[in-house]
Amino acid sequence: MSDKNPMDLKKVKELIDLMKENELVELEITDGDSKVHLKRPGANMPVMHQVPMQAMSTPTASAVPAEPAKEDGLIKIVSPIVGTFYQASSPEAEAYAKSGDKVDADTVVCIIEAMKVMNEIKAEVSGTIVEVCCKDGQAVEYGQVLFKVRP
Amino acid sequence: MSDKNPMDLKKVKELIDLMKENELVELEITDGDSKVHLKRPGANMPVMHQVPMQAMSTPTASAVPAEPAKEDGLIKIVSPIVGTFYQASSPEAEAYAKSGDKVDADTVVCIIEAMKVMNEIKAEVSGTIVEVCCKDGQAVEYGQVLFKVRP
Amino acid sequence: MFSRILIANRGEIALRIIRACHELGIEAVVVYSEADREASYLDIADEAVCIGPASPAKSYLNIPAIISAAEITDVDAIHPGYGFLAENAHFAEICNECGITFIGPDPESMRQLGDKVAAREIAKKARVPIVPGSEGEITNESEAVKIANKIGYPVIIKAAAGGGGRGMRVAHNDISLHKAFGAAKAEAEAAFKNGTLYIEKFIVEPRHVEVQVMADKSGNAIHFYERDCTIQRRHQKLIEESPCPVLDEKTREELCKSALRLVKEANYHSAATVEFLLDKDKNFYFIEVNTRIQVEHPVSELVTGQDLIKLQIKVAAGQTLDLRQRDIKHTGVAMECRINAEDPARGYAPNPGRVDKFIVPGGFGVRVDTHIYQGAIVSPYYDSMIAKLIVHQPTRQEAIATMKRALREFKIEPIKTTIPGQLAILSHNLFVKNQVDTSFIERHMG
Amino acid sequence: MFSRILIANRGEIALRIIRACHELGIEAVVVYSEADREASYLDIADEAVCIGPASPAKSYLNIPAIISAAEITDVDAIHPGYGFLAENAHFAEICNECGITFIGPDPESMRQLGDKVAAREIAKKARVPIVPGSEGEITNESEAVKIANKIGYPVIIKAAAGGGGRGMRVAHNDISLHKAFGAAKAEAEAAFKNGTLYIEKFIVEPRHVEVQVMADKSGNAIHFYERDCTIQRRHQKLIEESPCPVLDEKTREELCKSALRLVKEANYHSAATVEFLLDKDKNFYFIEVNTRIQVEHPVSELVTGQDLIKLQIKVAAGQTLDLRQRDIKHTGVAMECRINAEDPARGYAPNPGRVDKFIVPGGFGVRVDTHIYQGAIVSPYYDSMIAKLIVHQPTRQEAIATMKRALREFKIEPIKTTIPGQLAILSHNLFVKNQVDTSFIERHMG
Repeated sequence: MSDKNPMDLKKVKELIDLMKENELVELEITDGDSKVHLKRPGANMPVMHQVPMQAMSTPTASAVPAEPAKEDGLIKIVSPIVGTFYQASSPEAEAYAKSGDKVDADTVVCIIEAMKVMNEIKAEVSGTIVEVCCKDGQAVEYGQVLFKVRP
Repeated sequence: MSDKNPMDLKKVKELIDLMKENELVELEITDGDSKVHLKRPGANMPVMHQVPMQAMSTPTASAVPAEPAKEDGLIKIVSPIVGTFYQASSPEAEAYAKSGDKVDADTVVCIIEAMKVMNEIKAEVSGTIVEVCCKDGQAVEYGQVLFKVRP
Repeated sequence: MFSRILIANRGEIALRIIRACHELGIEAVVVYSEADREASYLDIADEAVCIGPASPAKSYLNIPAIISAAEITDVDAIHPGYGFLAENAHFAEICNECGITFIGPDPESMRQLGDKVAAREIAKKARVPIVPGSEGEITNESEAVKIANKIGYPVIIKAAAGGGGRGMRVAHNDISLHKAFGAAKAEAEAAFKNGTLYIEKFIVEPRHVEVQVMADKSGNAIHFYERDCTIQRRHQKLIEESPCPVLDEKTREELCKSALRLVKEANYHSAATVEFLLDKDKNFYFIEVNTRIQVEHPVSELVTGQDLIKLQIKVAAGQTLDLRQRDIKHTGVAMECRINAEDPARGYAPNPGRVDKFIVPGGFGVRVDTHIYQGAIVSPYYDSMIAKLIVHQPTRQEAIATMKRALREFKIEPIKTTIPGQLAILSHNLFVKNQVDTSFIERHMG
Repeated sequence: MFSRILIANRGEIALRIIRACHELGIEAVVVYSEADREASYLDIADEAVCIGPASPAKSYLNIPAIISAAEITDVDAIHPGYGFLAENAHFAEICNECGITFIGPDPESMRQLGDKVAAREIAKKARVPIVPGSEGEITNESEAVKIANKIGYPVIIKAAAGGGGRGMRVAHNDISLHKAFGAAKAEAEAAFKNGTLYIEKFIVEPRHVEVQVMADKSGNAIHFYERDCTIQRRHQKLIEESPCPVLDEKTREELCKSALRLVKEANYHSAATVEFLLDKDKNFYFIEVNTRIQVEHPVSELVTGQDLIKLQIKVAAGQTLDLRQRDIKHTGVAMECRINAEDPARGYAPNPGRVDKFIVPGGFGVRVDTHIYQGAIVSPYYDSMIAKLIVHQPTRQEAIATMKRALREFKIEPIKTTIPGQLAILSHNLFVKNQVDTSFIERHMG
């Protein structure tokens, strides 16, 4: 193709018209070291749906609540039982654990009432409470995050 | 293809017609350092349509019977109709096309009988038959490969 | 009985017919276009033949391709399903000429009943009440005006060869009638290559009620009671139910018997639906006969316990009906929602594409007919119906409750469907109280 | 009526109960273990509470967790489904103590009928035929031998607290009886912490037939005819059907009336299944009562058109049955296949895992109850049933045909299921001809 200049606009125009007439979306002509490559819209259509379904995250993944959340390096204290969350032993009493409090494994951080029984919940980790995730009297399910702790 | 000038618009037009007749969406012919590569949207595909590429290509991908098989660079002659494949005009007569025969676009390569009508099938491509893919009297469906041709 | 049947259709009805064939011990051959290459029912069929590209004209309406497919697969009958070639008398003739049984009526009765003017004549002979109107076709406007004034406005102009609402116009006075006449004629010519028009009294606030009939080739005909298809949008049915909730037993019996008289008068065999309009005063008027199995046939199957497709195949094979009318009992209430890939929020615009999530409802009283599966593609080439959800309960109230919970369970993502629209209808006071007519959607669901 | 119900179960029965609640306008709360976090029915429920890790002992059998969940979600009733806590009288008591209605019988009648020796006494009082055997428990082997010789060999030894075949032994003579006695006692103690045994005549080639009953708290009881569950593998039912194909009308009526007499004698309310053995000469013998709704209840729902879960909830709420026995009509034949994630080719070994392909059958006469969807994971922690396929047709032959085509349509990949095994049974000459007994699988399907 070296004898014919591929940059010859007239020739390229003709090719473009040809594409339009025939609704081509792509045209490529190579000859030795010469090459013409033309594209019209519609050539690259969106390729969606390549991600396998979300449903496939393994059901036990969420069953590892105490794993430190990568993004913030915090440890979560989760509820070991279903029940009602109480910050203190009585409405008058002071909260077992507030944001900023230092706790260790044996520190009681809250009470969860289940079937009229008050269950003291221990931190099981040591560090500083950075967030109390439940309100007083709130219902909590198994594995629900109660506190976030910075180790 | 060095003898046939790839920039020859007439040739390219012929290829495009071939694509349309056979509802090809893509055609690529490489010969030594010469190459022609053409793309059309899927047959009857509303270009403005928001159906993702995968969605549309699933039906049409299998609708590209004459796309050259990358591994062998052969072109497939496919059946344009449903019917019964016959290699010759009559049991005594000689086969229209055998392996090794040279054919061009207008060469009748076989007959397909549909509703008692004998339909002559033309090669629509030029080259050498390298394989006869159907047996005499075999039932063929739309798009079924009849012959393989080396361009 | 047949040993192999070719199904000249696609989608849920193709699958429905495959199921009936297999339950009868008959092999099922399906034809498909390239757009349906991935359809899961192709695997269930005993054989599948590609007959052409996506375009219906080149595949499912391609008579030579379908007949050739029937010949190379050596079938002894063809079931046309609904739509496509189901009411094409020419196709039925070709089948018969090729020695292949067309599972449907004779071409003659198909033509006769397909022509509304001729059908009215038969109805009159059979003493079936018809909408007062022009005796036969109308050639010019002045004639139209004369008749309109005789039967009284409002009147409706229809195309003799029409269907799906095309070529229909309503006129409330002489002036509007003049406009309507020309428009209807043009539309009819464009749509059906036949500008023949007729005119009749326009029934105000009607309900659409139809009777399901099955007739054998020995002259026996039985009915499967009525379906109420009043909930329509632009003449497209969205919800169908049986029984018609406003019919008294006496009217109901007259209605069903009228339908039987009509098909017998026409020497009809195979499945048929005789459509009527029911006015506020419970007068019913014959409109037309559908000479095919219909989309909504499962509604009648649930209330009677009878498989209509199996029966249709049996009578096509020449068997006499082994059921008497007294064997057909109507139990409880059945209701169907057609789930279409259309977006009710955007004027029911078609919404084809790939289905990434598809969870089908089930449980007590729920039947689902669908060819769609998770990963399937809803093709833009064909009609947008992707599933039929049909429920059966002892009472209408329970049927509505079951339909609502089933529609809520039905997960179809990401494409939009008619489900939200149907949930709205099912919760609408007028629907619950049976105070709807065929204009309900336009008036209250706009 | 209840406004909120907590469902203390999982899988298809949890979904089944949610559906019934919603059709009754009741809110449904489900509890779930971490293994079921992805279950699709959690989205359908009005509220879902995680009660523990995968292990059943820590979740679905964890009474404090379930009661706490009921308290924090403020429900007024708990439905236990089947299995897990459904027949745990202690749990029923706790519910009542907490002021939450247990949707099932009173703890007393549950205990009474749960104890086979006590149940036999009630059966005798109600003049219901029982299998001849020991009057009450047997303390030592010599006593066992005496009775065995009185009633004649073969005899079967059973654990009073037993179930699912554990603690059962058959003896054909004194020698084998000696061996069997010790083994059964040990097994019973291990399985039920209760070594109490009893002995009875072993019925040769019996069919397993059970009667579905529903009783309200005002002493009204009606039956929903019988189910035949003869096709079992190691006492696990694989196929159930109604009616029992070998019963004559007279025997059938006696059977159903016996069941009613028995539950009335026990002052029972809620759903119950009274199980019988039917011998070759069509004599039936009471075996036991299941004081829960059963897996196979849909079979009776299809032939009677009655929703048993809805009825069970209504009577638990104190409503009197608004149905009389004469309102319960038996129509056609229904059949159920339990689809388990087990490999018939490998001795029905459990085959849990992710479901990559899941296409559910549908169409005429087909009902599917399943909690599985494409992409779901069949958990190894719980029983392997992933779906119930139930069909309804006018005749048994048609029911078998529909079941076969539906099983062939059912695409479940890549996990192995019982479907090939069930297809083999449905095609087996003896099954088709009704010449099977409870040993059919072991004898002919090994």
